[in-house]
Amino acid sequence: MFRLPVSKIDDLFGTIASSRTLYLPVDGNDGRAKYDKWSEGTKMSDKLNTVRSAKSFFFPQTTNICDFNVNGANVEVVDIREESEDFVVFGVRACDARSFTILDKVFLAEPVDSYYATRREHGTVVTMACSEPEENCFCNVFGIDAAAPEGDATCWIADGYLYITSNNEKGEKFVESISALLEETDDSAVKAQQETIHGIVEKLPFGKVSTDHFRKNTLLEIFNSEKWEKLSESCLGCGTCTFVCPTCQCYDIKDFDTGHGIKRYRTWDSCMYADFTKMAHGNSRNAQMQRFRQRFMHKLVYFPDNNNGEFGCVGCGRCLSRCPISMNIIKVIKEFGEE
Amino acid sequence: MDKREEVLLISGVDVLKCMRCGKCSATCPSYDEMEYHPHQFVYMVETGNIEPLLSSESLYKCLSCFACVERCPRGVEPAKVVEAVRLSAIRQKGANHLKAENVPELIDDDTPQQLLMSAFRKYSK
Amino acid sequence: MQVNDTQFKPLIVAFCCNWCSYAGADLAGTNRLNYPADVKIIRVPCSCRVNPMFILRAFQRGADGVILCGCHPGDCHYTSGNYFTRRRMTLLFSMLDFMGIEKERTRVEWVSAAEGAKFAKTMNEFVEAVTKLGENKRLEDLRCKK
Amino acid sequence: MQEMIDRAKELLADGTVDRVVGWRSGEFSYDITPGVFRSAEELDESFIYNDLCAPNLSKYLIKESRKEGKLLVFLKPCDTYSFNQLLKEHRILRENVYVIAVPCTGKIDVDTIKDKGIKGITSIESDGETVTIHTLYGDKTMPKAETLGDKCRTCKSKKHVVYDEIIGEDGEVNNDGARFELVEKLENMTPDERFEFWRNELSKCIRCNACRNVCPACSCENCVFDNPNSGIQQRAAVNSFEENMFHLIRSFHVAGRCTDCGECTRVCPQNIPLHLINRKYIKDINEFYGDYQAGEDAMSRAPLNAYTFDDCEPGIVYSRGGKA
Amino acid sequence: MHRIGVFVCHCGTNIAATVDVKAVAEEMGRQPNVVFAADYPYMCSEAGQNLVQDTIREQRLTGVVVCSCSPRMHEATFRKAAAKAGLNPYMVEIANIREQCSWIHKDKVSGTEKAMILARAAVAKVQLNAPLTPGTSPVTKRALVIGGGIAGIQTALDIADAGFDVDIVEKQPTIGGKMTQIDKTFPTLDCASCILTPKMVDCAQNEKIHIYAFSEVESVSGFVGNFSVKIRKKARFVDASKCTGCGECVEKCPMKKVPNEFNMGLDNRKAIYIPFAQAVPKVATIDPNYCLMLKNGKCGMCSKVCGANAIDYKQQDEIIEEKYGAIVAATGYNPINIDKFDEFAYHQSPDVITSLELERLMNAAGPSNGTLVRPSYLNKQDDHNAHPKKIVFVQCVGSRSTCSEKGAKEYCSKICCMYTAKHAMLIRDKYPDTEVYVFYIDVRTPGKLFDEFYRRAVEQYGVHYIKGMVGKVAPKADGTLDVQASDLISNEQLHINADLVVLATSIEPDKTARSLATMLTASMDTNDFFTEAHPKLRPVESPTAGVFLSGVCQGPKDIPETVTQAGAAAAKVIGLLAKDKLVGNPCIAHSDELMCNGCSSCEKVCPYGAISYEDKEFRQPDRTVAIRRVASVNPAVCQGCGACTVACPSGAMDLYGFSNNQIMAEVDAICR
Repeated sequence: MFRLPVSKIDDLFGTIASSRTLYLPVDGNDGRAKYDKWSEGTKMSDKLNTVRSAKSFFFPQTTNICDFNVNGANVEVVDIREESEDFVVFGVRACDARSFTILDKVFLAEPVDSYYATRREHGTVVTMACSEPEENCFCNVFGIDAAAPEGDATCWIADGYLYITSNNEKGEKFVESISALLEETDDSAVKAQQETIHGIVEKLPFGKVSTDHFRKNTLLEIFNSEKWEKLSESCLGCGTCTFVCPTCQCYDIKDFDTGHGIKRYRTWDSCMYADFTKMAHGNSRNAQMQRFRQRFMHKLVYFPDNNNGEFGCVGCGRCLSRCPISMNIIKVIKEFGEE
Repeated sequence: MDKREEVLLISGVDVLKCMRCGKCSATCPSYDEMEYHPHQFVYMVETGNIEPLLSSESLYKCLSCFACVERCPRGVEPAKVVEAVRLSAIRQKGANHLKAENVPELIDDDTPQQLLMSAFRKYSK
Repeated sequence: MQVNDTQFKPLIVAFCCNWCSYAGADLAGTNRLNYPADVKIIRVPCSCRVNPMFILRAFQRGADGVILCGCHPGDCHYTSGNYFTRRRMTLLFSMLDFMGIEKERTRVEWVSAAEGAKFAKTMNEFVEAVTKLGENKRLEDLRCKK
Repeated sequence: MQEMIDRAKELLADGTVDRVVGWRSGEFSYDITPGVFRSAEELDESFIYNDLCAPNLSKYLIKESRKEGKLLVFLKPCDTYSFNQLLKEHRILRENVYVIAVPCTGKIDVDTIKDKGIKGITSIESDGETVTIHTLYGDKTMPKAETLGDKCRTCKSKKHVVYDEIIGEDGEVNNDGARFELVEKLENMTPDERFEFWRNELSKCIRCNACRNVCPACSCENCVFDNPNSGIQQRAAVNSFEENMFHLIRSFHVAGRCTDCGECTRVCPQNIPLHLINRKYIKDINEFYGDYQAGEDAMSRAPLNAYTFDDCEPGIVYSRGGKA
Repeated sequence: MHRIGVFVCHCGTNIAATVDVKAVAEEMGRQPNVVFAADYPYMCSEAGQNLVQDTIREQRLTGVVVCSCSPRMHEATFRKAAAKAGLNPYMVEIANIREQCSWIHKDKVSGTEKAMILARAAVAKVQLNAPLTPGTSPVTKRALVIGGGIAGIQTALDIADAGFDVDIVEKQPTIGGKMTQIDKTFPTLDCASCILTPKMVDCAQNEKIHIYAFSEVESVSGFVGNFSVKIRKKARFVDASKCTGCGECVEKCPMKKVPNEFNMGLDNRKAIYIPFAQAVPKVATIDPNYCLMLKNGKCGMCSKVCGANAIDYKQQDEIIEEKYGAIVAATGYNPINIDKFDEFAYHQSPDVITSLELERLMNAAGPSNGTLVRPSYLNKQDDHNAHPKKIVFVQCVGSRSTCSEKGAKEYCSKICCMYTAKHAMLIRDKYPDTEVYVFYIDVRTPGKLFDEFYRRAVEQYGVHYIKGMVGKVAPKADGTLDVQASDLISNEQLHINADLVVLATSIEPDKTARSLATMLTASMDTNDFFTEAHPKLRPVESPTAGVFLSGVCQGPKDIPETVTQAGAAAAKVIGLLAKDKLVGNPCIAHSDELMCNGCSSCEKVCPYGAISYEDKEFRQPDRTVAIRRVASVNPAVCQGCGACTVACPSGAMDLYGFSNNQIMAEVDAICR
C-alpha cells in the first residue's frame, strides 16, 4: 500500500500523463461527470459516477473496422487498424471495473475481438473506492465490493491521502511509474474507510434485493411469465438503458458509402430497438415486450447460464436513474424475486 | 483614360440605353441656344466624338433643369452627360469657364450674389 | 491553361425547378452567359421537392454551398409549391444559423424561365459569397473527404 | 389524487371505460412509470399523481386508443396540447378515449435537485410550495420553484385545451415569452459561440433515441433514421455531422407540430437542452407567420402546411438572428 | 445488376468545342455498371438515335444516359427512341452538358470535368430509375374560351366547326371586344364592324357555342381533359331569356348621365343600356351604380315599359359549374393608363386624346356620328373651330420605355405604327385641308402590305412624318395646343400649333389576366402576358397542359395575327378534344402504406386534392392486426410536384422519377 497527500494529486496526474494519455472523470459544463482527457488544470470530479459508463474506452460507440476503396469497378480492401497508444483510465468505480471482466468474457473469448483486445492491452484501469454510495447502487447484490474495487490498481481517498495498491502485473508497473511521488504505508486507514462504506452499503435501499430466483433453473418459467407484459407496457423502446449500461455489448455492423469508397464500421446497437437483429425475413422479436424481456433475460438468465452464474449486471444504477419512464432491472428482479 | 471613358465614369450614364427618340431635345428649354442638343450630346459621347463638345458654348447653355432626365423614356439621363462633359472641360488646367476676374462685370443690382457664387462654383475648378 | 491549385474552388449544388429555374439556367446557356463550373445543377420538378435531407446530404458529401431556385412566388407551375418551399427554407436556414452554421452557405432565389441573366448573375454572386467563406467545415463529414 | 382514483373507479364500475391510463408508483417516490390500470384494486395499489408525475401520457394513446374498448386517461395541461396535436394528425381515435384534465403546478425534476449536489435521494415530498428531500445522508428542504426544470420554470400554459371532464380549476395560458429567454440568449451570441455551444451539447448525444421515442410528435410508424431505404439511416452517430443531422432533421420534422411539452429534454440521459431547438422553431414561426401554438386546437393548419402570398423570403435569415 | 449505356453528343461543336467528349465517354466507360460508352456527333439525328437503339438491343441495356442538350429539348426524343428498342422510356436520363456546361464555360479542362460529373450524376440516378407506365384519364369533350373578343370568337367558331361544344365567357354585356370599337382596319381600310358582327352573330346562332356574357370565371380546378370551372353570371337585373332587345327601356330611362364606356367616355348613355346596336346577346343591362331604382328604390320606369316583363331588380349573381377538357385564355388588352405622362397634357385638354378615342370620334356610330371634331367642340359641332386643322400624332406613348414607375412598358406595342398611318390617311382622305404630323421614333411596318400602306400615307396623302419624340404638349389660351418636338433630321426644335393631339398609347394585358393565370396555374411574364410553352415551337400553348392562348393576352398583335393565333389555338384544342383518353405523366407521388402515419400533412400541401385516406387493416410486426389510416394518391390528379414528399415526416410519400434516393444519388455523385 502506498499513499500521497491529496494536495499532490495534480502532480500524480501530471506524472501519469507525461508518458501516456490519462482519462478521468471530470465535471462537464452541465455539472455532470464524464470521462475526459486530463490536461494541466483538469480537476477530478467528486461525483459518485459518470453518466456514461467507462466501457467506451474499450468498446467505443462506433469503431471503424475496415475500408473499401472503390475506383470505377475495382474494389480494394484496406485494413485501417493502427497501433493504439497506451492510456490510463483513472477513477473507475467498482461497478464499472467489474463490467470489464464481463465484457472480456464476450470479446476475449475465441474468436478474440482484436479491436477490443488491443484497447484492453494498452489500457490500464485504476479504480477508486466509493465513499458515498447512492440510492440507486446495488453492486453488492452481484458480489461487488464498492470499498475494494477491482482493476489493475485501486485507490482510496481517506484522511487527506490518496491510497493506492496494485492488483496485478500491469498495476504494479503503473505504481512503479509513479513511485517517486508515493510513500509506503500500512492499510489501516483504508480498512477503517472500508468499514464505514460497508455500513452505508448495508443500509442501501436495494442492498438486500435477492437474485436467488434466477439461479433456480427457471429459464422457461421466467421466459413464459405473464409479468413481462405489465413490466414492459410503457417501455418506449429507446436505447437509453443499453447505452448507459456498462455491460451491454451488442453492436451492429454497417457500411457507409463515402462516395469514393465504403467505410465499414460497427456501432452500439440496442436490443430494445425494433430493428435489432433485423434479418432478411424480418425480426426475431416483434413486440416491445419480447425485446424488453430479451434484455433482462440476457442479463439475469442467459448470461449467468453461460458464465458460471455470473450475472450480466454490475448494479451501477445508471439505468435506474436514466430510464425515461423509470422501468428498470430492480423492478424486474423484485417482480420475479417476490415469488 | 480617354475622354469618353472619363465622361462615362463621371456621369455614370449608360449612353447605349439611348434609342434616339429625341425627346430630350424636344423638351429642352435651351434648345435654340445650343449648338449641340441634348440628344447629340448623348450620341457624340457614345461615338467618342467629344472634342467638339468640350469647346462648344452649348456646355454652358444647359440649365441643368433635368427636364430631359425626367422625360427620357429609357432612363438615359442626358443632363448628367452634359454635366460630365462640362466637368471634364473644367478639370483641364486653366479651362475654367468663369474666372474670378470675370465676375465683377457680371454684377448688377438685380443679380443675387448667391447666383454668382453658384455659377462660380459650377464653372471653375 | 493556368489553374491555380491553391485557390479554393467551392462546390455548389443548385436545385432547380423544372419549369422556371432549370429553364432559366438553360436560357443562361443559350445566351452564353458565364458562371463558374463549380455550380452543378440538379433538376427537380418543383422547388418544393427539395427535402432538407438533400441539403444536408450535399453538405455531408462535400458541398460548400447549396442554392435552391424556383419559380417566383405566384408563378409556381404547381400553384403553391414555392410558397411551401419559402416557409420550409426560411425555417431551416434560420435553424442552421441558430446552430452556428454560416447562413451564407444556403440560399433561395426565384428565377423565372425568362431570367437567364438573373440565373447567371445569381450563380456568380453565390459562388463569390461561398468562396469568401471558404471550405465547409461546420457541416462536413470527414469520412467523405478524399 | 384520491379524487382521481375515486372517479376512475366510478367510470370503471359504470362501464364507461374498461381501463385507465395513468401513473404508477415505483420503488422511490419519484421513479414513476406510466401504466394501464384495469381494476379498482390495481388503482388502490399503485396509482399515483403528485408533483413528480412528469411523463406525458398522450403518446401512449396512439396504440391504446386503437385497442378494443374505451379508456380513461388523465392529462396534465401540457399533455392536452400533445393530445390535440395527435388528434389533428388522426393518430388517436377520440371516440375511444375519455379525458379527465388534471391540474399541474409544475413537475419536480430530480436531476435538477441532484445537480444541486444532493446525493442518495430516497424520497421527495412536496406540499406545493416546499419540497422535502430525504437522502441517505440526511433530509433537505427547498422551495419547489428551485426544483423545476427549464420547461416547467417557464411554463407555457396551465390551461387544458381538451377534456371530457376536469378535476380542479382550469388554469391560464402564460404568454410572458419567458420560455424563449434561453433561445434569445443563444440568438444573441455570435455564430461561432452558437456553433461552439451546440457542438458541446450535441457531441454528448449517444443516439439512444429517448428524445425521439418519448416525443408525441415523433410518432412515425417507421422513422427515417431507422429505415434502411430512406438513405439517411443511422445507428449511433458516427461523427459530428451525424449528430447534427439527426437533431436537425428530427426538429425539422416536428417543426410546427411540436407542442413544447419538454419531454425530449426531460428524458435525455446526457442532459442536452433539446427543447431549445424546438423552441427556436416555435419562436421563428411566431415571428414570421404569426403566433401559433401547436395542439391549441385540433383543426388549424400547421404552419409548414400553410402559406400566405406575402410570407417573408428566406433571405430574412441573413438580416436577422444573432450577431454576424 | 444494371447494364447502362452512356452516349455523349458532340452537338457539332456546340458541346465538343468546350468539352472533351471522347474523354467524357472514356471516363463513363469506367463507371460501375456502365457496359457501353460512346460519343457521336449528333445524338438526336436519326443515325444517333439508331445507335442508341442498336446498343440497347445488342448490349441488353437496362438504362440509358444521353449526355447532350437540355432534357427540356430532347428528353422526349430519346425516351421515344428507347421505347422503340424495347426499353422502358423512363429508363433514360439526360445529362445536360450543353446549356448547363459547354455553353457556359469557356475553359475546356473545367468544362470537361463538369461534364463528367453531370454524366456521373445521371448514371447514378438512372440506376435507381424504375420502369414507369403512364396512367390514362378521360377527356371532357367541351372547351371553354375565356374572353369574347375577336380572338375568343374565332377560337370558339373554329372549335365548334370541328363538332365540339364550346362556351365563351365574356365579362362585358356583349361579345366583340375591342374590335367593336375600332372604325376601320389596316391595311385594307375595311370597316371593322362589317367584318366582325357577322362572326358575332355566327357565335350566337351556332348550336355548339354557348355564350356566357356579363360573366366571369370564379375558380378553376382539375387538370387537362378534366377541368371543372365555376362561372359567375353577374346580375344584369334583366332576364336575358325574356329580353327582346327592343330598346324601349333604354329610350325611357331617365338616368342619362352615365359615361359611355363604349365611346371611351366621350358621351353618355343611360343607366339601362345595350352597349351598341349589334351587341350579342342583344340584351339590356342595368348599371346598378346609376340605376335610381336599385340605388334609391324610386323609378321603375324600365320595368313599366318592358313589354316582355324582363326587368328583375332582385336578380342575383349566379354561379354555374361546368366541366371542360380544354381552356383557352383570350383575355385581350387595354390601353395603359397615361395619367402619369403629364407632359402630354392629357388631363389638361380635352383635345389631347388616345388613338382609341379617335377611333370612336371617326366612327359613324360614335359620339360625333363620324364627323371628326375636336372633343372640346363636341357639343357645338357647327362652330367653325370644331374641325381640327392641324393634328399631331405622338407615337410610342408608354411603349418602349423603361419608366415603369409611370406605368410605361418596355415592349413595343406593335400595332400603333400601323393604326396611326391608318388614322392619318383616313383624315387626309376625308379632310384634305387638315395638316397631319406624325412624330415617330421608328416606323415599324413588317407585315404584308404594311410598308406600302405607310408609304402611301406619306407619298399619296402627304402626311408629315417627323423623326423625333414630342417633348411637351401645352394648352394655349386660344384653345390650341403647343406641341414642342425635336426634328432630329433637320436638327431643329419645332413648335406646332395643333388643334388635336392623338397619343398612340401602349397596350397592356387586361387586368383580369393575372388572377386568371393564378386560377389556371398558367405562368405569366413580367408584363403579365401569358407565357407560351415554347416561344417558337409551342406558341399557342401555355406550359400548363390543357390551357391554350389566343390573341393579345400572349403578346401584342394586330387583328390578322390574332385571328391566325385564334385558329391555331382552336386546332390545338381540337387535337386534344379529339382524343378519347389522355396519357398522363407517370412521374407522380405514391405512398408506402407500411410507413404512412395517416397524419394528413401531405393532403394539406397538395394543390390538386390528389390525396385521400382510407382505414386499412395491417398485420403488425408482432402479428396482431391493426387498423391504420393511410394515404393514397389519385394518379390521374397528381401532377408530380413533390410538395407532399417533404411534408411527409416518415418518408412514406415519394415521387416516381424524382425519388428521394434518386436525388440523393445525384447529390452524392456530384459531391464525390
